[in-house]
Amino acid sequence: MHDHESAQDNLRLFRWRKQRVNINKVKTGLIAAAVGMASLVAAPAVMAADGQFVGSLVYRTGPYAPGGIPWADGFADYINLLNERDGGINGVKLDLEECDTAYNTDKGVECYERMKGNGPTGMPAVMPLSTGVTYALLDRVVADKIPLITSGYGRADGADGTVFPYVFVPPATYWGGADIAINYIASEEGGYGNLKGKKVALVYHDSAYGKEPIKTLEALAGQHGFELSLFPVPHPGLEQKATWLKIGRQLRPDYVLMWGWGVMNATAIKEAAAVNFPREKFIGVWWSGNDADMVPAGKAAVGYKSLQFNGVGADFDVHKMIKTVLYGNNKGSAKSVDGIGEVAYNRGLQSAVILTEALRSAMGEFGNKPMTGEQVQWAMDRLDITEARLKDLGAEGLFDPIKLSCSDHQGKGRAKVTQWDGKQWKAISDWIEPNSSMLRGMYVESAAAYAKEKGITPRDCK
Amino acid sequence: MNERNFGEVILDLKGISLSFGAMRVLNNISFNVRQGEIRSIIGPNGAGKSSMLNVINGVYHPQEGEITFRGEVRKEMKVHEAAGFGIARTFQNIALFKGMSTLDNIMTGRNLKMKSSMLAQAIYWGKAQKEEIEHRKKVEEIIDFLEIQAIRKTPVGRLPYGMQKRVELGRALAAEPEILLLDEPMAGMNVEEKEDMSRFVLDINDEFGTTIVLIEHDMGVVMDISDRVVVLDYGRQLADGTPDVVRSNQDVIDAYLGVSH
Amino acid sequence: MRVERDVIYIIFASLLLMVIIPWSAGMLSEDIFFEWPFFFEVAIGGLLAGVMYSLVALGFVLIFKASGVFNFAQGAMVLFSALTLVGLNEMGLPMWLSIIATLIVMLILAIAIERVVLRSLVNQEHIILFMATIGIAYFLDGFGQTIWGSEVKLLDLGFSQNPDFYFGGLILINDFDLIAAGIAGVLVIALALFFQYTRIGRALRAVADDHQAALSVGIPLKHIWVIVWAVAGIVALVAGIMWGSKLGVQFSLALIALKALPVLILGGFTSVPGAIIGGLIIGAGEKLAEVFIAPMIGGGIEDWFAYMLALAFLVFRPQGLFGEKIIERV
Amino acid sequence: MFYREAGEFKASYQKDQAILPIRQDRWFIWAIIAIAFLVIPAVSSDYWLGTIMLPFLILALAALGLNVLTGYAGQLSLGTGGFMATGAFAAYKLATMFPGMHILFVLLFSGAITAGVGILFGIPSLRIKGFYLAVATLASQFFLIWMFNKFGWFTNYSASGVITAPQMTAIGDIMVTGAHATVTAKYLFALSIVTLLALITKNLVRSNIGREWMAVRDMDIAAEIIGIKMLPTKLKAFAYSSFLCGIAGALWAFVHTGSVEPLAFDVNRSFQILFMIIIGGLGSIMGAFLGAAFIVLLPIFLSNAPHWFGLNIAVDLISHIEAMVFGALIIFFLIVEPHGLARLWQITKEKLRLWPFPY
Repeated sequence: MHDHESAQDNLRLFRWRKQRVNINKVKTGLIAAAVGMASLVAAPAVMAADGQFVGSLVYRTGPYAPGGIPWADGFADYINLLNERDGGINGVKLDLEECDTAYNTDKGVECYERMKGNGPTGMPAVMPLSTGVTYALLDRVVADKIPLITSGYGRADGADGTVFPYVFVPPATYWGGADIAINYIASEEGGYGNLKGKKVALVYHDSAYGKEPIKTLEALAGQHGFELSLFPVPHPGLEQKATWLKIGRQLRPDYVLMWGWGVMNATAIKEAAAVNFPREKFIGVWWSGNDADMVPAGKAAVGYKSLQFNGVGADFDVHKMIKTVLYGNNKGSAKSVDGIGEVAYNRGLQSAVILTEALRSAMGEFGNKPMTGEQVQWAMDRLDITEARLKDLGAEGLFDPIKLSCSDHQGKGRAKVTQWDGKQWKAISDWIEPNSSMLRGMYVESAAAYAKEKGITPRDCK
Repeated sequence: MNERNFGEVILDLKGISLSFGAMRVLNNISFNVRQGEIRSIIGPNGAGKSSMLNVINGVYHPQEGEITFRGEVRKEMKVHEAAGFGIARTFQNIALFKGMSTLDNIMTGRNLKMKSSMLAQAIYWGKAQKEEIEHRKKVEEIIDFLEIQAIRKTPVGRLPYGMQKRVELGRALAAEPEILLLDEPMAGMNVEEKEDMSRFVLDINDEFGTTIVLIEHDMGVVMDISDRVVVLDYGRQLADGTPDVVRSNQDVIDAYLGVSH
Repeated sequence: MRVERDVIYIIFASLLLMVIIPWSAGMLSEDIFFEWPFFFEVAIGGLLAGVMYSLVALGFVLIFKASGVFNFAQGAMVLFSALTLVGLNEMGLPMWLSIIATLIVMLILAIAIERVVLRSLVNQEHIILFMATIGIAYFLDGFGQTIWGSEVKLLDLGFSQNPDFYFGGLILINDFDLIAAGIAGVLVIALALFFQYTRIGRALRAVADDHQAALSVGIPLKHIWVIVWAVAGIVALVAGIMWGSKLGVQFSLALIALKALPVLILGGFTSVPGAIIGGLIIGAGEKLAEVFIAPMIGGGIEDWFAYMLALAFLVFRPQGLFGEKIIERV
Repeated sequence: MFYREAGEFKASYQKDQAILPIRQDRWFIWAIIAIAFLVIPAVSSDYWLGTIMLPFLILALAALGLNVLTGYAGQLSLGTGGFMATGAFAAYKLATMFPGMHILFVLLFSGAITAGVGILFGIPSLRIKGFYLAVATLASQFFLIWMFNKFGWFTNYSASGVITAPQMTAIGDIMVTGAHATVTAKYLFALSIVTLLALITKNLVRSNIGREWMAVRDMDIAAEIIGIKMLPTKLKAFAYSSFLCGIAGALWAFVHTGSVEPLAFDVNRSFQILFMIIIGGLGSIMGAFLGAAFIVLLPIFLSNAPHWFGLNIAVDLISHIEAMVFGALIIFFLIVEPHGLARLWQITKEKLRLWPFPY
């Protein structure tokens, strides 16, 4: 680093003079910046006063934006639909504010902290949409009394409401997802009895998220006698040639499951094609089933399957409503009306439905005014979105009914299997219910270990 | 000056040869250094003078020859060991620590004498602090001696060339060496600066009794201050002796006047 | 190019180890499946993947060679060029025109970087310039997405993506990987010819060897910089096209820089052939390790293994296989 | 006029060797410390304290650690994230294996363990230098993260490989980790530790070891010739640097987030910390703090700015503009002062010393 040192002394002197000239300018700039930053103290932006504040952590930028954008659009569209069509919930207008996390944990925590006190009652619930942020918020939400709703991600043992009073994991968990995948394979093979001796491989993102299903799958492998092989893919998963040569050319499993994320998904599907592994025997979890992940895989993705905890398509009543009320009036969030109905979009819709239904039921108890996190937690503890209610919302068949209780923070945990036809997802199964009794035991056990480590006394749900 | 009495031979080099690949840099060089003398190595550019110093303080390891230091034949040693044997040096192209102040540069020269542990230094209380102050006193003496009080806290990168040379000398002195190797301490200086530097060299030799091995281009200076001179040319040793002897050596005259060999 | 003898030894030794270690692992461990056709399949797959890494590493090398800048923004440039290409194409420009337009954009970018950044930071320490390129990377990431959006885009060049069997049906190779390797090879040869036989190329080499000397020959340094950054931009575009048609054009493309770094230090920051040979060694090495070593220790070792492999080479050659020797003098 | 050393005479070397020989500087630092301990917790919201100050302090500590290694000892490293992860996981294992252990000892030992790991990965630095070393240190980054991810022992076999901090108290029954710790307690706890470690670091860099580090940085061969042994000196730098990074990682996991997965310390964290010290100023304690402030606060400032001006801009556009402005500002600051914010601060002081009569 000191190559030119000796020759530079003159230059340095010259530069030094130049700096002195610039200093004044810089100082002014620095003072301005300091004043600006100091005003952060007084910041938390004053929002339109009397509505219900809804804070939404989204990632419309960064490496995972392709999957994050449709979710954010779906969530925003549903909130806006309620505002435009019904004037909010029971006359209480919803003030939606987005905060972009770029799928970065630090930013996500900052977003949460910035928004948690906004509006007259603060944030009614937080949906961090990221494993990292979820973990970082576990302690905070308890202190802040704000429900943490993680739909299809986060801690699976959050299903145990006694240890995690503020964590909710409807409609499904990774452990449930793993069980559903095996359930589906069993039905393809003609029953659990035929699983014996079958080879199943799991390709997973080597992170907290990707490792979630392993314990469940190992338990199932023991139960049903199939052989489970694990293939971790280091983050971010741009290169998987070695993994797929092992799978496709050596192990030659009967099925491959995937817990992938972002660019890893498309790469895996392409590499599967490159070793001629049949896509029909390749099943991804819901986060490996975004439309955005199929696009770069192109033709290679045809036939590939994915679990989804919501229905697919854009033809439900709620979609039609959104098209007329919002997109008809140029108030839609997505770039074009074609974005409606992508699975990630529907997931955003579903999260919005869960939140707004909880708000509605909380208002039923506490009155028609903005709700606090604590009140929403009360409502989430007894959330009941029935088939009939879904029909009212125009989402019958799009979502599975959800019924939660003080101790059960997951619900039935059902999911569907869908298949990519080159243009869109097609549902190829009905709702599949996981083996609740086995999973329940696992949730309770894992939550108890967590409670012990953290010194938490589980609450009494009797 | 030549009547001075010197002590025993403390450094004896016999038949030193050094090559890099096919290039022979030093060829069968033999001379010795006596306690308390000023010993100069002269010769035209590329004669192998700096390589000679590098051999003495262990940067280069000669392929042939024997180095006896204080009566013991020296094994191949690591670079950092030379300082422990009491050999300090300055460099032809100044090798100061540019990001540090004059004071810190010279303090660094005392690193071998500082004994407090890392933990004590971290707490900076009691022993470590006392040690730091003791050495600071010593360093201030050197600063006074070299008349560089005014630039004590200046980063050396900002100092003019002549001053840097002086600081470098200070750093070498701080180690309280037995032998001080000076690699062209007066190169690029004006007459006045040269006089100052010559004075410092003589004073060091006089006051501290430090043995000095000097490389210098300026013949006048060399002949003035040296006790004995060895002359190198293209890796060969042309002459060795007192300035008078060397001055009258025919090979030396030829080499310096450019008579073709 | 003169290759030192120990470099050849090191390469041979590493090739030998790459065969012996998997083979003995297969013999010793029950978990590891070893058969020669499978070994070659993995090795060839690795070599082809390595070429794709080289493609990215090349961009780093060009800029480092000519200006001593470790260009952190190379990944961002790959993303930016690919985004621009696909964006223009989606706006209705035919592919060939989009490519030309993107090349012009990359040239403008090079000029802008020289004007705004490099000129003001001339003669600064390397780490300062490195930091400045980080600023460039942030700017390009934001700028590219502002204009072209963050959605994933399909880049289909119509190349076959099918696997085919070679060598009598024994070894399976993906067509796309072969094509990509071919294109990378052509690019490297073109660059080599450019450096060897054009006036500008010779000038660039002169700069690489000695800035002062280059100045005395009368080549304005700023032109040189614009040219290398533009050439690095072209290389980035090629890398962007190849990787983009593999992964889709999306933000994650910027992350491939991390796969190129071990290639870079293994080959040497200043050597074009080093980038290629480094890529081959890293590619083959990491794939073989993932297949034949990883099962013993848990899998997913590819990433750190590439870095460890490079580290092992550096212990023998601290300047990389073909890098300029670091000489210390006093 | 008011800021100058004239008129202050040092009666002893001890006074001259004080951390801040100039009286106004001393006042200034005491004022900062007083504000940090007393004023900020009193006036700040939880958001400001818990989301901005706390991560700022912890990342500044990590930056301090890296600055010892890179800024003082001249060894470029991109392994910071890995070392922070080591600290976090060591702290978790210690806290769960010995539930009664006081949090200060947990931090101390996790720092020590990280120092050991740092020494191990520092060995190649004897041969490998500059950017080669920087890239080579990525090996430790990727390896350590992989290791914590891979072996269940590190996470007590939790299904997801995530560690969560048990509830721990600092003094009496004041909690500093877990859900029931107040933000103020966490902040003050982190602040105390960071202040103490910054002081220790300052002591080291103004002592013999610090001079040895700088000598190795500025010219390693000359340093060796005056008797400084390369390997121990470099390894001490790696050890102490990792010690600080380890404690920073443990604080991050325990005090800041409460639960982390290894990916929280991925390579981006390493880059982030490196940016901090380059922007802040290599080889400067102050620089670590200024750099951390720049890298942590500026993006937050930028993403909040449109709000204050009442602009309603889509979040994605804000993010993109934020990245562009951030990048442009990095370049701007480097052009204005390549040696970092700390140098800028110093130059301002020099000007101030002459004010109002500059000539």
